Amino acid sequence: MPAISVRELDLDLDAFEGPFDLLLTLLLKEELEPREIDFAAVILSFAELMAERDELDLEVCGEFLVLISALLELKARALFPDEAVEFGELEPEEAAEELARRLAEYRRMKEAAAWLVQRLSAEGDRFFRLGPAPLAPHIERKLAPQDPQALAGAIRALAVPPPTVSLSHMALRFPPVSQFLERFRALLMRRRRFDFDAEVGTLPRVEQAVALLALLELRKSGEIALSQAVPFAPIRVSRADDERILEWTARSA
Amino acid sequence: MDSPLRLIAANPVDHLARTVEALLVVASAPLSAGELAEAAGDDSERVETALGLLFERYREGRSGIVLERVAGGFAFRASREAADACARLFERPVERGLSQAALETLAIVAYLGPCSRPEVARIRGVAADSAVASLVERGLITEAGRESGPGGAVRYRTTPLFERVFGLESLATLPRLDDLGDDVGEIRSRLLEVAEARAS
Amino acid sequence: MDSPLRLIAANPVDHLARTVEALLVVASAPLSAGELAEAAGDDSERVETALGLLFERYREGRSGIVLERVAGGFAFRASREAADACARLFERPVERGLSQAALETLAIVAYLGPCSRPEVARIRGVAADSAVASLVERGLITEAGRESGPGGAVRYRTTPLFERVFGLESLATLPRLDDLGDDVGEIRSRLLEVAEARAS
Repeated sequence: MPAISVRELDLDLDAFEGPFDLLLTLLLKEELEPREIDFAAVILSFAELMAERDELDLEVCGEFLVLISALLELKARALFPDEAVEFGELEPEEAAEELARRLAEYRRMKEAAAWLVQRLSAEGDRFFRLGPAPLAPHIERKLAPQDPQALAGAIRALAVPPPTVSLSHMALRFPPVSQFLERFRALLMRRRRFDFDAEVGTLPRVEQAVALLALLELRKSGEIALSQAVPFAPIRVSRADDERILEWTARSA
Repeated sequence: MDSPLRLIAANPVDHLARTVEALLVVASAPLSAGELAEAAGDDSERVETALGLLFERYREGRSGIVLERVAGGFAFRASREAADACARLFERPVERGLSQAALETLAIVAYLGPCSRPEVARIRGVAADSAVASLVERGLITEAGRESGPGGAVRYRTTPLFERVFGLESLATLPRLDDLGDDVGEIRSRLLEVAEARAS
Repeated sequence: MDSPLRLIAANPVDHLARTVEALLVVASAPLSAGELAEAAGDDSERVETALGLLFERYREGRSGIVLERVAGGFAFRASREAADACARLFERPVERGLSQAALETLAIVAYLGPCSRPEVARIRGVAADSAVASLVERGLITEAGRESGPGGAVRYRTTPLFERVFGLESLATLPRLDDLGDDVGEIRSRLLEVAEARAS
């Protein structure tokens, strides 16, 4: 079976037609708007190509994942232009540099993994004992006396909040999802339901996006119920148990 | 197949003896003549002959490696003349203290009371399997029932040996953590909160 | 004190060589010259001389037991010619079924270690949780503290078992990364070349 390259993947999208390599280059040179590209369709094309081949080519999958995640990052950046300016936008050359650097790093690690595989098969005829020798002396190893303060120290260290990770390389700063999880939970302790848009409407768009993720998270865990009259209408959030009671009342009525 | 050639080229039992040596140096339990014969792809009688050769080569006074017949078969051991050296090797304190993973796990179990592996893992942010296993093996923690509900995970508590090693009269004499919360419940929720922040 | 007598009775390094043999046959991990010297109660230089003798005695083709320099120390293993016999009797649980994800993660930890799961994920572009867990379970990597002190993510490094399985004298004997794969400049200029070729 001939080897395939992700870069040669033929794409037929609304906004673009041609090989993946060209798409990549045009995006990096800013000759194409990332927001115009339907990345779901790109992933689908790739999945179809993979499905046509009986064998799963992990090399190609790995390269594709790295490329597509880099492109998604470009798209995410473009979706939030206001915030991007605030933290300093990457020039196209810098974006290309960053992408190339990441690809090179990942490729070197893949080469290193390939070297390990080679080594493993070369050393496949080297057997050695795992574990103690059958007739080795059995001596119970005693632990030296320990300081109980070390235990207190370990717990204190675990109670230290993590340092805030610098996301400046992404030119975007995302608040943690947990912040909104807690905010919404607290809100529902005080009120039976609230209007999502009214609650987060004044926040920057990045934070709104994270708030929506928190909402989906709460819905997934069954803590809340969501309702919306029509698409793009305000999202109403209520406690899950209330919703069940309402539903039950409605059905029995 | 190159074995017929080898059989001609060298003393065949010599070659078999080398295979038996190799099997015995890799084994972590004594091997029977039958097991050796099956692995070597040879018959038991010839294996016995090879073992005879090896008994001569690996005997007290001649070699530091001594072949021994024990219950269940044959195994290598250290010569008696090297007994002192071996004792020094095994008595040396390999690990003076506890690893970071072991210390954190032990502290969680000691302060929060009986805890399951998933709970420890949630607080530490990494799987706790090997840390828990090593603490159980050292006798510092032990099983203490299961979490309530069917299929609940096994919980662990500290042992009297733990108290001795840390010079504690009881768990009540652990250094206080007033700065982190008023009671165990508060400390537990604070740790979980931080763990969640670390994971996000 | 009986050592002066022994010194007269036999070649002293012969005696030391037997002690080293004994230590190596019972040890469960490679021993450094220093560790051997300490256990044997002798000096490292003489231990090195004794090891020289043993390398001659326990080598491929001559013996089924082979002495090798691995994972920062010295250890016995089975000769390669006995590999088929060993394979019939022993499993290779450490390396069997290592996934591509696990191998890439292992490479990252070996070259850049100690490093954390988020760091591995950043390089690979996908979460590394299950790959890390499987490598820890196999004993190929182990925890090595946390990122920048308390509160950070747990970091991992490779174990001596990793070096042993891959037959490395030390991590320093891994091939240089510069010799593996293209560098940034090359990839970048290729990207731009393609762009220009297509644009014209």
